[in-house]
Amino acid sequence: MSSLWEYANPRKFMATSGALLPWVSGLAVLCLVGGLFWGFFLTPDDFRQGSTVKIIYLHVPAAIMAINVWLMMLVASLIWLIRRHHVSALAAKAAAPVGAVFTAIALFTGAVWGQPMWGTWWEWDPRLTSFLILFLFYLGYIAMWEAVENPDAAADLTTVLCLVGSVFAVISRYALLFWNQGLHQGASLSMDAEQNVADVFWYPLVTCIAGFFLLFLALVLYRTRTEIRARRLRALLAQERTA
Amino acid sequence: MPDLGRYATEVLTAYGVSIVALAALVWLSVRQARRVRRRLEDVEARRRAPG
Amino acid sequence: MIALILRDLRLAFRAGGGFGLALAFFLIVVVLVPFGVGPETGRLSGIAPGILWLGALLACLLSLDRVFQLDWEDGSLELLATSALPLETLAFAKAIAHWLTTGLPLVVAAPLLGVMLNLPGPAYPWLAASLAVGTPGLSAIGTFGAALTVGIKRGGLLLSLLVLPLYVPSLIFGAMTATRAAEALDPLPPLALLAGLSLAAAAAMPFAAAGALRVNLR
Amino acid sequence: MVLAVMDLSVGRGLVEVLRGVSFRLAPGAALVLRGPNGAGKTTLLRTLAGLTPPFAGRVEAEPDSVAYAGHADGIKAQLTVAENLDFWAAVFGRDEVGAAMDAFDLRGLADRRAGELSAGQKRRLSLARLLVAGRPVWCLDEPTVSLDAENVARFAAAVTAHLAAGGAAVMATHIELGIGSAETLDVARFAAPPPSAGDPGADPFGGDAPL
Repeated sequence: MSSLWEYANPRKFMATSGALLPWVSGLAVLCLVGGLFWGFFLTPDDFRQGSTVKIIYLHVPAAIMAINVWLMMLVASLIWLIRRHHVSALAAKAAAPVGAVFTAIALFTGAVWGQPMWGTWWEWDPRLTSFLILFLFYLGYIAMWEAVENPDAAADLTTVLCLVGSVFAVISRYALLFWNQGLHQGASLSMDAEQNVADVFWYPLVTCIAGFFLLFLALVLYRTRTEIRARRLRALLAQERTA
Repeated sequence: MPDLGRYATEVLTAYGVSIVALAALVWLSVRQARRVRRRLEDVEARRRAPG
Repeated sequence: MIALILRDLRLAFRAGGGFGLALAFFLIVVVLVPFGVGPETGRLSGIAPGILWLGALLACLLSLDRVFQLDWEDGSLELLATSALPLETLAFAKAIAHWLTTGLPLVVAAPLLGVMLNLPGPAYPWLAASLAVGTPGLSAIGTFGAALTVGIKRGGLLLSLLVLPLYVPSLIFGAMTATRAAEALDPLPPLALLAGLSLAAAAAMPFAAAGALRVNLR
Repeated sequence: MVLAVMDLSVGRGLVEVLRGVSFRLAPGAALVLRGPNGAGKTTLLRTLAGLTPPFAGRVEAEPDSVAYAGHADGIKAQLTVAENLDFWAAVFGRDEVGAAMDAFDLRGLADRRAGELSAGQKRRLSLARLLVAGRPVWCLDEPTVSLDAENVARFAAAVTAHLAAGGAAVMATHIELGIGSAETLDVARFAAPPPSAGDPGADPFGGDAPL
């Protein structure tokens, strides 16, 4: 065990991730099923929001992970940029669809929650709109990977895109606050879990957040393994053509 | 089944769609993984075979 | 760098150069809006700043895929890359040329089209100012998008997908400047933010664009 | 020495094409690259010009000393011949285009739009740019494509003059130019062997052992 960078070696990564994957997946299923079951069946309704409060067990973890997946892609892209570790670039590629689905879930549950609370399916609230823009960034990022033939060039181009996109995501966030002060402000409607959610909702929520995180980890490991195999397949086919 | 009151449709839709989306993501990942793995095994076998 | 800008301007004005296409597109978008939302002048004047900004933004987007694609197809881009001109300067010059051929005409045309949408009187100078300040930012950001997608077959659609989310802050600040002026509120804060955004984009984007070009040329 | 290449490995995309290429060009020297299609002549020239990064090895040349001419002419159809040359002169920081026009007999075409030129005339315009660029090392990829015998002779004369003035040239070409001092390099000799695990620049996913 010499250094963390050892895991950037494809073979080493395959061995380690293969050993980890069953545990991570098992734990993810346990936390996710347990947390959602707990939240859905065993918690009371909120006195103002009624049963819609149960949506937070999906909405809040998905929203937290939507942002964190992008941050993980940013870090992985930077590692590729600085140290040229191929596995890092492939992990960023593998994470993007997961992040896009999480963002879509956060958006959808947010809209469904908003319907009874605000009386409209879609409210151009700054926070919800930021997630819409984040979703567009995910789509652009995925499309960029698909469009470029050479995998190293694709990794470089998506890295630049991810860097620029991150800066613009932050700028957009503040531009949107400026644009519309938002409906998320009322305390009892707030989605800020830490401040406003009682313990009885808090524990299942934390379990669900852990579940979403572990699911993300499992999916990224699994999908990165696929991407590594796809790269090897590509390399071998290229060798067969030149031989 | 807990009593969801008058928001039953909203809550059930949110859970239903989210779970379907996660399941679809997992299913697509698994399908793609299997496909790539099978093709890679074919090529590796071809490499090991003499000639 | 000046030579490059002059050449791009000359190419744009020659037959088939595409100068005026963006302007015509802008005109058509603005003319189509009343067909969609109805002819009441009150409603039109309320949404006029947004429509004009959105039209300008789409017109800007329309001409972006020509920024590097033509030079890439005929080999000029490779030759420029081997010249003493740094790719950063090249990207900056391209952004300036794009603004001169697309953004500047839009700035001039927007107040005229504002009349058709019944834009309130006090908003005219602020609309022109916001476009004058904002469109260079759009050109700089768009040049980066064009650099990312140069060499990709049918990259135009991808270019739109990549660039449009990046245009969100400019659109918000730009349209808000004109809207606030129309509503007799202080339009200066969003205009200042827009100016900051454009300056930052003009300063930083050529480097990102040059990085993308370097990858696409190898 | 205007160009020195040391143990250079070059490739297209992720595939290494040539390995261990080494040569040195003194002022006045010319090197003709030969080899079948796809052997890697274009890739080598692009690497020498600094467009494609090498897999391994070094290219040593003065900064901004290489002029590259590829398959594409880099000519704007809407501009006249003179405008095209003036533009490239400005890009390379020079203002003299008359000599280049004379060398490739373009005076009569100066005010024609480049889009109206024949393929051979376009090629002459593209080669005239080399003189306009005024750089000591020429890297030329099939420079004589679509030139007739008379213009091939003009091109050979331009190269000879360039060499006599202390320049150097690397050319991929199939025809005999009749430049006395030119040496020939068969790139097929340097064809990269099938990749194995320890190669520098080899695809890290292409090793022998399965994953």
